[in-house]
Amino acid sequence: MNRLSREQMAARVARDIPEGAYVNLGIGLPTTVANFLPADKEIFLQSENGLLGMGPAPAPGDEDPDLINAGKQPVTLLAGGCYFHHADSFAMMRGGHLDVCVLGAFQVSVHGDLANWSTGAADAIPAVGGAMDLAIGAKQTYVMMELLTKHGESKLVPECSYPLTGLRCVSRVYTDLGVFALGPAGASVIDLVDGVSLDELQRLTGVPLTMAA
Amino acid sequence: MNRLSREQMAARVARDIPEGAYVNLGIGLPTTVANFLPADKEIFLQSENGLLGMGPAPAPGDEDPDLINAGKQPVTLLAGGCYFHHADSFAMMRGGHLDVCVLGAFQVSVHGDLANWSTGAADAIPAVGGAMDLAIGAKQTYVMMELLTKHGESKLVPECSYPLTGLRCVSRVYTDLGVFALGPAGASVIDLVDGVSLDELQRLTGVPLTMAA
Amino acid sequence: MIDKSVASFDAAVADIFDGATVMIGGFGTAGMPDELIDALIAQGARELTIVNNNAGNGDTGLAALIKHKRVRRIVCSFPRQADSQHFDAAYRAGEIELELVPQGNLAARIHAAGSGLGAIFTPTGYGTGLAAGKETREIDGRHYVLEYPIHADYALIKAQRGDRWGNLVYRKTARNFGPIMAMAAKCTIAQVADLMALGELDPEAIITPGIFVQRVVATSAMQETA
Amino acid sequence: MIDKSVASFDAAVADIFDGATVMIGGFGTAGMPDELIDALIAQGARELTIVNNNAGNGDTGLAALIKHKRVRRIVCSFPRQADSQHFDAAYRAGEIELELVPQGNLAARIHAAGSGLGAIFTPTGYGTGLAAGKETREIDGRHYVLEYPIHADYALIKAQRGDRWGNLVYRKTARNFGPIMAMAAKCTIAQVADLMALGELDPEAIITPGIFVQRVVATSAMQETA
Repeated sequence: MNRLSREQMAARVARDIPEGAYVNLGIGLPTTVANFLPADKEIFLQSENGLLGMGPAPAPGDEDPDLINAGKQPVTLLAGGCYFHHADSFAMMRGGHLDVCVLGAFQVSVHGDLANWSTGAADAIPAVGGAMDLAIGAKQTYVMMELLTKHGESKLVPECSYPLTGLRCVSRVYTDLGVFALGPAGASVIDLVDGVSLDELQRLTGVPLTMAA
Repeated sequence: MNRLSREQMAARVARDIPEGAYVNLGIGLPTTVANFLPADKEIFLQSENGLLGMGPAPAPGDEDPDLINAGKQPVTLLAGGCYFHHADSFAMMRGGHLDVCVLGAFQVSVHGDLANWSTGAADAIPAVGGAMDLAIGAKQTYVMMELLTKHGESKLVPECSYPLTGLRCVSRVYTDLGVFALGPAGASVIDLVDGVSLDELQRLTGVPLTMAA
Repeated sequence: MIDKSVASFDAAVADIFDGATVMIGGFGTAGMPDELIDALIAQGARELTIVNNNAGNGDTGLAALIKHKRVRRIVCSFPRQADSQHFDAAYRAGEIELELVPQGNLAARIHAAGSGLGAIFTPTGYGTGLAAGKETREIDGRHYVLEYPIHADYALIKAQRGDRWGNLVYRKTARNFGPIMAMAAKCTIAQVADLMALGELDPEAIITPGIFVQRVVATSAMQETA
Repeated sequence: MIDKSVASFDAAVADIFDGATVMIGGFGTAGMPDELIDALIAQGARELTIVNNNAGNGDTGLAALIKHKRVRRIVCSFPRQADSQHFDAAYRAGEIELELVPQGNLAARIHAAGSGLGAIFTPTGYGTGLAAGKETREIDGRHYVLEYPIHADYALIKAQRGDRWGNLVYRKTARNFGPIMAMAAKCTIAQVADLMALGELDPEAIITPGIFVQRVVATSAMQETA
């Protein structure tokens, strides 16, 4: 079965981000979307810890411990970027000022419920960070994940069994096996990966799917 | 009967403001308190329209229409002063960060209720500005007023008949005929003006008064 | 390339529609975006709801908008002033509706809108006529009134310098409501004295990040788009 | 003359009492006031409630405070990290209580405390386990959770430059929680790299006005009180 690589997934997400968009890329896989944003388009990256206009990683040796992203990795600031405090940063999210945020997920329901902060394991130390704010704050919340777990179970589900991050907040899911639009009417398929049919996707996920209009 | 002049009242209020205090002086008579703050003490004046460290009026010709106080008069900024937006300015008040605010009043009740924004006249255009925020925000709200109306009625009253600005918020009243402390137990007299007895004050105000401890 | 600068005041306000809610920056005349308001008057939108601290001074700016009978409703803290004659006349004639809001609640409600809060419990106004009929609650021994956010379709604000990404810095007390109105409006239009090249504004000192600003117009007729 | 500068870190934290609630600035290690925390460890206060975004990294700063068993309770958004071993051990041993708060609610609750609000309706966390048992309300078709302010006895924060009136500016993303924690604590203690003479900080670019800061300590041993 054909699958998109992680780089191909990141490139696919990047293709849907228009010039001028204000975007927050979550920790982990979503962060790699930045590598595929076209250099000739101006897209504004926000980081929850208080910067807008985030640039690429600095050259080795130029790291500044006071200039980091939400994943605590060193970054740079573009000309035209700026700094602000945490209340202002989350006002940007919660107030609906971000156009897009891209998050990873453990599970997403066909109606757009998101579970990405906890597996609910009894002995785990919980940690939520900005996930809940991001999930419900941006105008569009996109999820980027492999469609199946290592055990072959679909992470696109009728209802999430893991603890929820947000209700009815995800509008699109980018996976290695296809791109899905979610909403009150359930899931529809925007992109099929070459060689993967709608029937095959439906069999793999076990959820009702239609092709998006 | 001896009465303090307006200048004497302002000087009397100024005497009770300690060095280092953060102070908001209301529009009108309270503004004149600034003229009597001792030059050798550093006292921080805040203006609701977004400045802290307000200095005196500029020299004629040096007025800047972008540098005004709450009364929309030209002012200056001291070295060490700063500017901020309206939400931050009122967070300073509402959050209890100001030590003292001084306001004028139509009426104050012996328990500290304040009426200073409206006479309740049916045909008046109402306007409240920052009065309600100031009244309840500062650690200490002082009122500065003449004790009697032009018709000889006491403005220190058992209960306010004018529309309220704030409940139980005034701790002290500076008048031309004496200085009063207010609280749950009612009004007590801190200062008598020379030649005005407690009995005389009680007769003029019609409210029960004791000497403050 | 993203360039939020607009070549003229007329173009900047062209799509403001009849019945829109428009926040207008300024405390008295400090920070009032006179040129944008003049363009709005020329544009002709009517039945506006205006959010401002005051209700106009003299004959210019917001006062002129009221004089031209474009305002159906005004939300403000301090309408009555020595030179608020145009508002006073319209109000007495019953042509304009007034929602009077304590100044700090006005700021907090605008800020709440920009921050995505659904409502806030504020102590200001508790027990007064301006809280009549509103929900109240005692929390930790203090009394609060429940107040709701104030959103707007447009904000017209005045800043000192801006750039093509919409970053803004202000001048002295003309800052006042600008930064929070920019957060609370769907479309924020800023007039600036100077349009700077990208990167010329100190990133540590930008007061309004460009995300909150949709259009920038330079007052200088000689403006160059950076 | 008002001089909020304090000659030593030890003197700055001397009165922090057992059981105090202490906000500590920083996002990870950016903005963490290590020297103030070291002084607090040396000072010996115990049973502290700590408010921070994280729960310590590595062996320094907040992690060291936890390692020394001074923390009874922590309010944070993201305790679990690759190098949060001291928190992890204390948590698993049942020695430390955790209140987990979504990061934006943490910021908003701190800001609400500093701003004198009694409570706020926030959309974050609605329908999730972190809102379990909390009051909710639908407002204009959206669901919100009622959250209460987080106040503190002390805030320990790190800034880049300060002056004797307590005005502060920060450096890059080390700003993070500093400005809002300064607003929410009864006593805010800021460590700064440089103590400037009064008036040297640009009044347009001061991020934390001195009213929110009670003590300033310069990291430089050569500090001069301006």
